[in-house]
Amino acid sequence: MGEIIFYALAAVTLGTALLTIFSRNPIHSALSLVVCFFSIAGHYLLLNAQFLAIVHIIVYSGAIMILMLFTIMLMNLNKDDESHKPIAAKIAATIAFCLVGLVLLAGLLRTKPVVESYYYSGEDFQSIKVLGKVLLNEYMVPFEFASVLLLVAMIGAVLISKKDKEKSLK
Amino acid sequence: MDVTLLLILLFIGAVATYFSGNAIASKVALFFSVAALGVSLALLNQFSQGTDISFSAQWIKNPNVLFALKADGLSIAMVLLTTALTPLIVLSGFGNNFNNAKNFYALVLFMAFAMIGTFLASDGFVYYIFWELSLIPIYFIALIWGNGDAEARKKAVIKFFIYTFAGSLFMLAAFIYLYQKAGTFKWDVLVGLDLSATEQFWIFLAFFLAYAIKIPLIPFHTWQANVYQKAPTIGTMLLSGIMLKMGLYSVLRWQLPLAPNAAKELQYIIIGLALAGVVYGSIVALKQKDLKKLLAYSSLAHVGLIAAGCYAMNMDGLRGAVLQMIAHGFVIVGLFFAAEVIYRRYETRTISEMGGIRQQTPKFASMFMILVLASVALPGTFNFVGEFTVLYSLSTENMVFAVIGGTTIILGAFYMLRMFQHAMLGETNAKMFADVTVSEGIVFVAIIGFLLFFGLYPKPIIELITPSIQEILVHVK
Amino acid sequence: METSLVLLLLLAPFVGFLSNVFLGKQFGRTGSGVLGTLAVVASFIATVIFFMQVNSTKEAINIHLFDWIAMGKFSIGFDILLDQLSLLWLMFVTGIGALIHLYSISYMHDDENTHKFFSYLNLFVFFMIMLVAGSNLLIMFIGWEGVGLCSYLLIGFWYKNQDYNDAAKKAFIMNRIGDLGFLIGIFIIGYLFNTLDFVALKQAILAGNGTANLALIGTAALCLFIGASGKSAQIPLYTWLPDAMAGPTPVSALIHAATMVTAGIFMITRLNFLFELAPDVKMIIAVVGVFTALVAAAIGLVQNDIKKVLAYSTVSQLGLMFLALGLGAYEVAVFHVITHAFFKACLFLGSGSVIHALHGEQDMRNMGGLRKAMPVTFITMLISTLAISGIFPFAGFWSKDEILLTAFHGNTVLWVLGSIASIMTAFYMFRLMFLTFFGEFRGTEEQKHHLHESPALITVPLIVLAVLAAIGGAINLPGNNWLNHYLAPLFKGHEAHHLDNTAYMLMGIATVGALIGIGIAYSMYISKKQVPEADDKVQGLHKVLANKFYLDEIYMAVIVKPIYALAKFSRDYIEKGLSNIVFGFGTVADGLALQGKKMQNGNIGFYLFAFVFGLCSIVYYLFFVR
Amino acid sequence: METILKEIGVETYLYLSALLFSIGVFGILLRRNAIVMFMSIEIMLNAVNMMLVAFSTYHQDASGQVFVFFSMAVAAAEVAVGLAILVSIFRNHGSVDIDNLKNLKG
Repeated sequence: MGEIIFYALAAVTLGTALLTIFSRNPIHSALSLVVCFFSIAGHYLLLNAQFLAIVHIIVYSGAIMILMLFTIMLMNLNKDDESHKPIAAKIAATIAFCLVGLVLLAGLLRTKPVVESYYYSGEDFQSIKVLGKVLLNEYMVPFEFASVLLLVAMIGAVLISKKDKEKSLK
Repeated sequence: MDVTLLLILLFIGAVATYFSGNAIASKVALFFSVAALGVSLALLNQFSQGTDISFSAQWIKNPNVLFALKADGLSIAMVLLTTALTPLIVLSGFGNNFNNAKNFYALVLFMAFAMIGTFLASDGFVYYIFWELSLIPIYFIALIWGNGDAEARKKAVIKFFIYTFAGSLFMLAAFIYLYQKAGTFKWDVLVGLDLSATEQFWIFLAFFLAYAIKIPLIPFHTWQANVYQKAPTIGTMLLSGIMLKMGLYSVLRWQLPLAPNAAKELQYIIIGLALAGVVYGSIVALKQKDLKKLLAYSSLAHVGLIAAGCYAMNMDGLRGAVLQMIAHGFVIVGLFFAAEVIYRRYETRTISEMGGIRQQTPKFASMFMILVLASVALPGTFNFVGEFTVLYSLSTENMVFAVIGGTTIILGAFYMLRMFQHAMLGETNAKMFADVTVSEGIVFVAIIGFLLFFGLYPKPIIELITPSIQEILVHVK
Repeated sequence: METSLVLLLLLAPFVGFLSNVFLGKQFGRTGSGVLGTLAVVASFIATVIFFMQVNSTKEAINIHLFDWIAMGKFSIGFDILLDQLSLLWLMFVTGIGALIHLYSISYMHDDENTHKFFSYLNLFVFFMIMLVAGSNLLIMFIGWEGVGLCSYLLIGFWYKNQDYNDAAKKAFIMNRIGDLGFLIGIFIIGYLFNTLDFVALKQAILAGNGTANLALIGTAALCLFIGASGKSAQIPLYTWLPDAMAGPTPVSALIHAATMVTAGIFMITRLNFLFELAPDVKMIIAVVGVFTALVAAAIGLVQNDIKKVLAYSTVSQLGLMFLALGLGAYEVAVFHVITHAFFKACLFLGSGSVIHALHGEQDMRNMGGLRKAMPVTFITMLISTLAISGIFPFAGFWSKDEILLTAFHGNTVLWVLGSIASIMTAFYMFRLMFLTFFGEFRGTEEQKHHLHESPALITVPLIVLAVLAAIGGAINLPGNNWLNHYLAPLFKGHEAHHLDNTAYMLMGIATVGALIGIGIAYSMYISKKQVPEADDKVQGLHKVLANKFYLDEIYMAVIVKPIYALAKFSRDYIEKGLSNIVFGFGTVADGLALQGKKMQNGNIGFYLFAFVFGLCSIVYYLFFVR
Repeated sequence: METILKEIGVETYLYLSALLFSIGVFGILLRRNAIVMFMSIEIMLNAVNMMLVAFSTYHQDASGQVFVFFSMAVAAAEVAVGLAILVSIFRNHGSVDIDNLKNLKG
């Protein structure tokens, strides 16, 4: 049962990811990506990481993708206006794809002996309760830093996207 | 009292000169340089009575660096060379008006400070710092107060700086490697290291590059003539009189004891290179039109011989090299000063534009003549003592070396007398040539007196340097 | 006592030098001359005292003044050795030196730098004393170079004339070529024997220490001979001596005839024990000597400058002395050195007197008939000329005859060549006499008007020297052989030749030869009243001789010009090339930077590709290589 | 609670995330629209996140998930700033085509 769900989800994940990069229209890319993210959230659920799955949907599918869609619309990019890349770039991209895939897969294949020895102890380690404890005890300082980071990112984003006054006067 | 006093005094002197006014800067500098000479003589006195005047203190814990200054006969001789020449060099500037004289003289004193540090340091790290420190003042002296076209000067001086600096980096690498092995930079420990043949070879080469550029040996000499020509005469004096000796001294102090086997292995090649420099420098000097350039090439020839003596690696070679270093330091300063004296009056350094000066100032002509004769190592001058000893040591290594090195006797006389003839003799020059001033006369007389006195009685210097050379030879053998 | 007297001997001329340098102007022209003369006279007196002492005690005086240079295996002291040889040399150095100083007071009276002249002369005497009295090779070398320096200063005394300066420079540099040989010789000796002291050296050699390596000893001897041939003007280094006549005439008399040029002979005599170990080198010395004698005499035949004739004559006579040295007859060479010093000094001073009278005219074609105007000069020069030509009973006869006798016993070819040289000597010397003093005066009216005999200060030294030239042979007459006995302690049992029939026959041949030379000269210049042609009209062999076998030109073309060319080439090309190599490093770095700049082309795709590639490499390394 | 790992093993997740990562790389090199490139980056980030979660489950250790949490925070910040930059670029250049952005050229 789980196996079937996994392969279905995996197919969705890869397919939408490919759609994302191949779609002409950025809007279509973004929508494919949303689907992709949802399928990844499904993977998280399969892996029993319910909290992360929820956070993932909220952050990625909710916040980030909405932001992107807004940006695309703001820029009026919803039409298919991207000119073709030179053929050399395409070849380079393909080569890079193959190379990375090959290396990573080959690398991961070598790790197989270690990976096989999985057993399940039944201990609770990923409920919201446990995660909250870990996050606010062991990872207290990074957690606070993450909040600072988000604040700074917010301010930075506002500042950067602000219109240059002098320029607009011209 | 120990040798740090000397360093402190010169450093204070540099600072004091910098904060004095432009008008009195030269006098302040002279005061401090004379004081340094006095202190160094007092130190010599203490040393000869057997007092230990070395200094050592922990400076940096990690890496393990000692601020160690060791004063043995060799170091003291070189320090005395520096402190004796510095007042003369400062005094020789009295006839010039430098812009921002306080900066200029402060740099001169600072340079003396750095060079003395180089001669005294017995910790590789401290040594390296002083070694590079001495490069900075001369860079500015040549760049700011030099003569000739500013662009050409900049090019020559920057070439000099980068060239010597790049060479020194290899030395630094060698020191770091040695530190890895020994855990300290201390001279005594480093020379006691048991290095394999390969290690010695590379360490020798790393040091060699630094020193070959500094000394300079051919074919690493290309910075020399241009910088000598472009630098103000005081800078040229500092460079040729003392700074070259830093390279030669370092060969004796660091390179040979650290890598004796490699030195023996490469001995013939390097002596060959040095002697090629003797012949080549002499021949190029023959056809120089610029007086300072001619002297630069003569310097190339002379230091080639000194270097050959160093690498002969026997008692006579090392001792002769040290004697010749001191003698050459004095004579080349005198000769460059003579060039400057002519320049002050004729505003030219081109030999063909001079001539007939002897009639106008017989005194100056006589003094110049004596310096020329000392430079060609006429017996009775100090240079002869050194040159004879060096050539003798070469002859005990291989007679061919002595013959090739001996050509300096002929070629040296050739270019120096040719220069003298065209610069000083001939029909009386139409241009006015004022007689030498008092300060100029003092410089000349001091240098000539030194050369003649020790030419006849070199025993004190020989006795001063011999024990430390023996100590070095122990490590070499 | 001895030490202070030695100091007087050594330092009197030096004090004279110093006081003339610093105070000469205050003394005035005569004053500085008198001072200089007195200084040398003081040395002469000291020498005489020592001479008497050594002559009676037969023991050399060795005085240690102070330590000079310390070498690794031996040290060199500043020592003075006064033995028979050095005292003999000092006798005529200071004696003739004093006379020439005296002469110069008058001769140089009109020069603006008289005090300088005397200071240089004093300095020369000082160095010459060092050369002769030094007890080791290095002290000798001080003197050796020092006299070279004084020679340089005095040849270029009239420094406003660049030709004179060239001559001075040439003399110094050619001497230095020899000096290098000398130095190498010193090195080998030091290396072999670990001493440079003459006495110790002699003991070592006689004891057989360090004499195993005969080849090296031979090399040392050869190098020393090169040194000697530089100083004593032998082939191939003789060309500086005729040019050295640019100096004032007293200088030519003192330095370039009587004293300095004999330094080479002194050195070889001093080291005779060493040369005895190198028979091949002795042979070379003899051959070089005789060829120098011949070549110089041949050139002397056609010279027209009165001083040049004398200069070539000096070279030729020195050649004869080297012939004697090469044959091992050191005392004979010494004998000829002494007699030669007498008559050659006299001849130079006489020619100086003539030149003085003619206000600087040196060309014999413009002289003639001076016999009546300058009788003292004429008589004294005639005596000296007879002496140099080897006419009985003048000094030159005895000494030259001994050389030829030795040559005859040694090698007949050498004897024949030596005899030819000596016949030529008789010819050109009488040619000089006839052209100068006989016939009609050929100069300008103005000169004729001013013709006069020189003052007493000039004639007195001439007379003294002429007397010595006449009777000087007495010191070593056959049968008496005082000189041989006096010098005997120095040499390894060299028997004087007995006066047998061969000796008488050779004397006869030599005299007849000399008379033939004189006869030819008489018939050419007195009977036929010939006057040498102008320089541009001479042809054939005559032209070759007049141009001194083109040796100067050959040296110029073969040695000097190539060195200059090399110097120019090095300056213009090699230096630039080396400089460009250094700059080349900079250029390469610059070029690399430019290439690197191109990689930063702003194409993000390219960056990313490089990034991915790097990433893959790292992963590959981490997983597959390590 | 049983997880999927019992059935398929963690290595399948590794292959999946490797492929997803490669697709991200492919996209970033293939496209010249800066926003699509951004999306590719997000794909790559998520590939890594997925692997982290898989391993976290595998090792039964919460740290991996905490790490993913932080990674998401960083991604959010990155997207915010990045998009702001893109907007600003678009304003100045009128496009987000990276081939037109060559100011970094040396």
